[in-house]
Amino acid sequence: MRDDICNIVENIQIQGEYYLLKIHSEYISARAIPGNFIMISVSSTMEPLLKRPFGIFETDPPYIWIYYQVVGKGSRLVSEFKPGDKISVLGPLGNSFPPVTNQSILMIAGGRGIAPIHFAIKKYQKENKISLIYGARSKHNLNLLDLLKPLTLQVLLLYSDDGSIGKRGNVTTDLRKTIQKSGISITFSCGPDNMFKSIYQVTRELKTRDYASLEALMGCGFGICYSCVIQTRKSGYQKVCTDGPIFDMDEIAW
Amino acid sequence: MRDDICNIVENIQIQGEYYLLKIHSEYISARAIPGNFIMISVSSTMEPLLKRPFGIFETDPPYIWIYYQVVGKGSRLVSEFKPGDKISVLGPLGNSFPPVTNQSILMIAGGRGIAPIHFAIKKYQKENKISLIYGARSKHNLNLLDLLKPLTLQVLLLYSDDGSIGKRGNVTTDLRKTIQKSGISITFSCGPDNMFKSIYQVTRELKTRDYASLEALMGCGFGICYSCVIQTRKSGYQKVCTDGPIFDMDEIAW
Amino acid sequence: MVDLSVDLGFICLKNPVIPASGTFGYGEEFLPFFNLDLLGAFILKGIYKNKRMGNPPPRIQETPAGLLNSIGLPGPGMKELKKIIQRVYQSTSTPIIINVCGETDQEYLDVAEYFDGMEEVAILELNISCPNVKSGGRCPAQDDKHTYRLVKQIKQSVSTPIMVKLSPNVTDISAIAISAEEAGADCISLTNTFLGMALDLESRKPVFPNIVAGLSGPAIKPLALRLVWEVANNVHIPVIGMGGITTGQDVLEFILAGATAVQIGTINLVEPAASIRIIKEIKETMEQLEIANLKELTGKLQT
Amino acid sequence: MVDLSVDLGFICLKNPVIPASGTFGYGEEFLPFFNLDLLGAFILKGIYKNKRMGNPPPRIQETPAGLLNSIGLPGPGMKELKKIIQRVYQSTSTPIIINVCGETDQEYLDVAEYFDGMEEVAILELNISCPNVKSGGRCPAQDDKHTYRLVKQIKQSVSTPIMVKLSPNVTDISAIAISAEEAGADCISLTNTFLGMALDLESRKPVFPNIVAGLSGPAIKPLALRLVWEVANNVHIPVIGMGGITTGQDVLEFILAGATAVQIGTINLVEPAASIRIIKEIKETMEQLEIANLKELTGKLQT
Ligand SMILES: Cc1cc2nc3c(=O)[nH]c(=O)nc-3n(C[C@H](O)[C@H](O)[C@H](O)COP(=O)(O)OP(=O)(O)OC[C@H]3O[C@@H](n4cnc5c(N)ncnc54)[C@H](O)[C@@H]3O)c2cc1C
Ligand SMILES: Cc1cc2nc3c(=O)[nH]c(=O)nc-3n(C[C@H](O)[C@H](O)[C@H](O)COP(=O)(O)OP(=O)(O)OC[C@H]3O[C@@H](n4cnc5c(N)ncnc54)[C@H](O)[C@@H]3O)c2cc1C
Ligand SMILES: Cc1cc2nc3c(=O)[nH]c(=O)nc-3n(C[C@H](O)[C@H](O)[C@H](O)COP(=O)(O)O)c2cc1C
Ligand SMILES: Cc1cc2nc3c(=O)[nH]c(=O)nc-3n(C[C@H](O)[C@H](O)[C@H](O)COP(=O)(O)O)c2cc1C
Ligand code: FES
Ligand code: FES
Repeated sequence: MRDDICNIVENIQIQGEYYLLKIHSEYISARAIPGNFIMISVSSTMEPLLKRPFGIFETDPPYIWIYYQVVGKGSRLVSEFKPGDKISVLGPLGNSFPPVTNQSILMIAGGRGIAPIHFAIKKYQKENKISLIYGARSKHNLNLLDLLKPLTLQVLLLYSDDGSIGKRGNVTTDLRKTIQKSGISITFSCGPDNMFKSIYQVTRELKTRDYASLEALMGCGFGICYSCVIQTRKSGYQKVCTDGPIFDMDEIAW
Repeated sequence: MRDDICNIVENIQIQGEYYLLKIHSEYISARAIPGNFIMISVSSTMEPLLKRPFGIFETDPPYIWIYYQVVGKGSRLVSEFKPGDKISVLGPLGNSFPPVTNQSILMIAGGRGIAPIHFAIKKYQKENKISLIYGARSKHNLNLLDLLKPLTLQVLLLYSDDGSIGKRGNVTTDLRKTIQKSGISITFSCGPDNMFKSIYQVTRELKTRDYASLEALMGCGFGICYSCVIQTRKSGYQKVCTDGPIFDMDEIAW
Repeated sequence: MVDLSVDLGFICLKNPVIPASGTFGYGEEFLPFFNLDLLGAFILKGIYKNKRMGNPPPRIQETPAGLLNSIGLPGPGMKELKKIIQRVYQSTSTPIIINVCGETDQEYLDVAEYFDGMEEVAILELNISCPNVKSGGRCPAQDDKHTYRLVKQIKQSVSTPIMVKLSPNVTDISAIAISAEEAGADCISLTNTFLGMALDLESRKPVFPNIVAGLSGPAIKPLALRLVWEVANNVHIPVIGMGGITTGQDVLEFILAGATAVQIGTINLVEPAASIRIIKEIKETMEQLEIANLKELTGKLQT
Repeated sequence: MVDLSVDLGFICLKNPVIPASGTFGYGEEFLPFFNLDLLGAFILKGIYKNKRMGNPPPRIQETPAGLLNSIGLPGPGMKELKKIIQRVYQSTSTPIIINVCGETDQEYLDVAEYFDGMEEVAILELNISCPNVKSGGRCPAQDDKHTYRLVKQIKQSVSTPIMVKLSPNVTDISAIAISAEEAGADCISLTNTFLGMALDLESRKPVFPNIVAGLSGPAIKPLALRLVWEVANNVHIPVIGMGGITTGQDVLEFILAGATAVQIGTINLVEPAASIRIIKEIKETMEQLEIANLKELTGKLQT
């Protein structure tokens, strides 16, 4: 974990509010594992003050890639980064998905949730069979398909709320069937909160191990401010930044 | 006077901390007269909050040019503007140099003070004889010489504190002699405060009319905050933004 | 169509947006930017009995997302102001509010009485909270008894409605607000600037000859919102909220916290037409959130 | 060579930079970033007698150049903390300061006594100013008599030096500081966070379940500087200043205003090694301004 000034290498608008950001960081690119995230300072002034957390989409030493969505002030400022800009980046932060080999893993991503999932597929595909369910609001939000092509996927299911690409529906529409048909023993997911809840309804019932990459409002990202807590079943509040962002869904008090 | 979103067209580093900024503004370029200034918003966030005042270096409808020096946070942010950036610009603001025809005008500029002086020369050279005294700390600060070439100057005297260009000395070194030799009836000057004081010592004695373009900390630039005041001999505090920035030096309580 | 009008009881405003004293000159300065008729009301620069020079410069200093000022309330004195008001009144039908200042209780009274009953003047705002005037920055609004005494005396002498402007530099803002209410204030405005300071390391001197100065701007918004909420919960007269407002969203937050109307201060310096943009944003946000009128929102914070 | 050491009377610190409570975890979290020995001292997260969960999220909200927090002081309780201290003490020789919290006077006393005399503990900082704990945000530090009573009681019961941390949410900060001094405080720290608030328009609810929250960060620096200056002018014990410090220049301004040392808060969240950068900047600025030692600067504001 280090807080370094890093060079922006590329900042590519994929579609609409979705971007890929390439950052030069030997340190982070050499150490990051799937699930890890970084904190990026978005402004050289005092406003906004806090760094912003972003999952790692891919490492490609000495570079790392971030896949991000512009949702507010901070991410808009990130979208204005230009090659050559120098920004302060803290990382790698957080825990990772559990070590798994020789299994059928179902990856589930909603929207920008594809970031840690993409990184996880890259790392886990060598020693596991991977299936992916990827959902978005509409065609315009499902915009990484080209980048997914090189991945070795058993099954790739696409969903959009409006049916403009893949099936109409969301990532849980055929979840039960997919888990059962593809002999899935474990799921890794990332997406909005209500997605987690519906996934967990299925995985709990099927007793499929289920790991999720959660988001929370973060003040620091390295465990000192206690702002990013989530209620767990047995251990009270846990910090998403250092106890997570990956949690066994059985632990979370949904 | 209007507050508009304007396009940045060019932002050229002349040398070191000195830049020329080209802004698209039909409105201002059509109306600005020498001495006028604009207020530029330097950030899209709340920090820094205030716009910054800059004199108009030249109008070239639909464009205006600003010549600026990076001295702090706000001007550093201006230096990071890129073509295509949209910024909020208020102007034209302030008064102008007095109307003068068929006279020998001595223009005196120190450092970035060349901005309004350059504009004034452009406008006054048709109907007057113009001489220019231009001073800086060293060669590296006297960096607009190319832009001065097209101007019609009777006399051009350069000074630098270290003698690295022109004469060693400052703009007042040969001031008395120049005024007397060139039959100067009026001076227009812009530069640091102590420069004004030494010029005024000479012009007062020689009874040469003497107009200066002053700077002050400005909160608004259009006369509502009363932050930019300067003490005058007879009228108490006057506002540099609306009563100035050009003042008859006899009026100022130095 | 959303309804932006607000009712202060003694007067109805077409919308809740009121440019704040000291950040709107005498109104006229804004004529190049917009029609004053678009505003809910507007407040003129603070006025004393006699002409004042104000403080020696520097008078402002930027701080992170804020502005320190120690302008020192320069002004032409009340007689000159009367002429200005009569002139400004020609250009608009929007209610004009006078910001009444004083170094002594008597001076407040003299100024208030001087403008009382002028048809051009809708409300007298008593600026009992200017931190720059007395040494150390203390003001009547920092003492509930002084507030009561001063407001009562003025209320008994004038018929024009009065708005009492509070200082945030107190332990218990509600106690001061209640004193003002009990003394007869028709409404309360808050907050004036927070006491702050800036130093110059090189000269080892305070930036401002007056030592302390008043902090305004976005930096203080969360603090002002808390104060407005507390006061609105403790008085029955309308509260006019301010402090760091820069957007229509900010305005609606102050109203949700209990304000009936708001004042717009520092942002006027940065963006002359800020008030007009803000009115537009209020409308848009109300449409988006399906708020038909502002009364529906005022003080409806669910706690 | 400039001399950065400062003398609090009862202890000398190698430099004036002390990371503030609640923004520095238990110190250990910073070991990946720098050697704790480089600091003047450091303060652990606030501690109550028993384990506490803290407030339900959300616990923070950004504001212009500031941060609202309503963390609610979660912690493992004093017994667990003792173990942590003993562990942290192994990694550094820098003085460790405990931030003592309580919901009642008795709880403050219990916690203070529990840590009293531990060789690992250099100073007890009494956090009598946490705005989140009681409803409405009132705290002992908002009342001079309560401050006196509480500090006196603790001072009589412990031998470890005490630092009393004040709240800014008062009319007269000096009165509170003087009470703390008269009650036996060895030094005073200020300021804790300013009471603020944030609303969510859509749900019409306060952002924080606790309604109010505490504002920190650069936004409050001009306010904190004024408070520190006032207190330093009115007490004879050392003052430890804080509020929005982000640079070495800021530190020197607080010292010029009268602080003997400073605390570094919110910026630790944003930039883990901020304290180390700040120490470097202090040195550089001192060299530039030819200040040989900090005593030469403390309280030397020319007013
Ligand atoms: C561990 C982690 C990994 C993340 N990875 C990615 C990623 O790979 N790609 C991506 O696009 N986004 C990611 N996010 C979300 C991203 O951090 C937020 O979208 C971003 O911080 C919003 O900042 P803003 O200033 O643009 O939005 P704001 O203007 O601050 O707020 C806009 C919206 O975003 C929410 N939000 C604000 N800050 C955060 C925050 N720190 N965490 C979560 N939500 C927030 C707000 O509640 C609000 O609804 C991740 C968040 C976490 C905690
Ligand atoms: C009418 C007018 C015309 C000007 N024309 C030009 C010009 O053509 N080219 C140019 O380079 N500069 C010009 N200036 C000065 C320019 O406005 C300041 O250099 C700039 O505002 C500094 O901002 P900053 O944030 O970079 O500096 P800061 O970090 O705010 O301060 C750096 C230094 O600049 C001084 N300063 C800050 N703000 C102002 C201000 N508003 N006015 C004067 N000094 C200030 C400060 O006291 C400090 O010494 C003009 C100023 C005025 C009033
Ligand atoms: C430059 C300036 C001048 C001010 N002058 C006055 C004044 O004359 N009378 C007054 O009551 N308040 C005055 N104020 C305070 C504002 O009216 C307002 O209460 C304060 O700035 C907070 O609002 P804001 O954060 O929106 O600016 C002044 C503020 C500024 C910035
Ligand atoms: C996240 C957070 C947690 C805090 N926790 C504590 C605490 O436990 N005890 C305490 O006395 N102050 C606490 N504070 C207040 C700080 O110690 C400090 O007084 C305040 O933040 C002002 O300094 P700053 O502006 O440099 O942050 C906390 C502040 C923040 C931002
Ligand atoms: S973000 Fe600060 S503790 Fe998790
Ligand atoms: S800058 Fe505001 S009055 Fe001149």
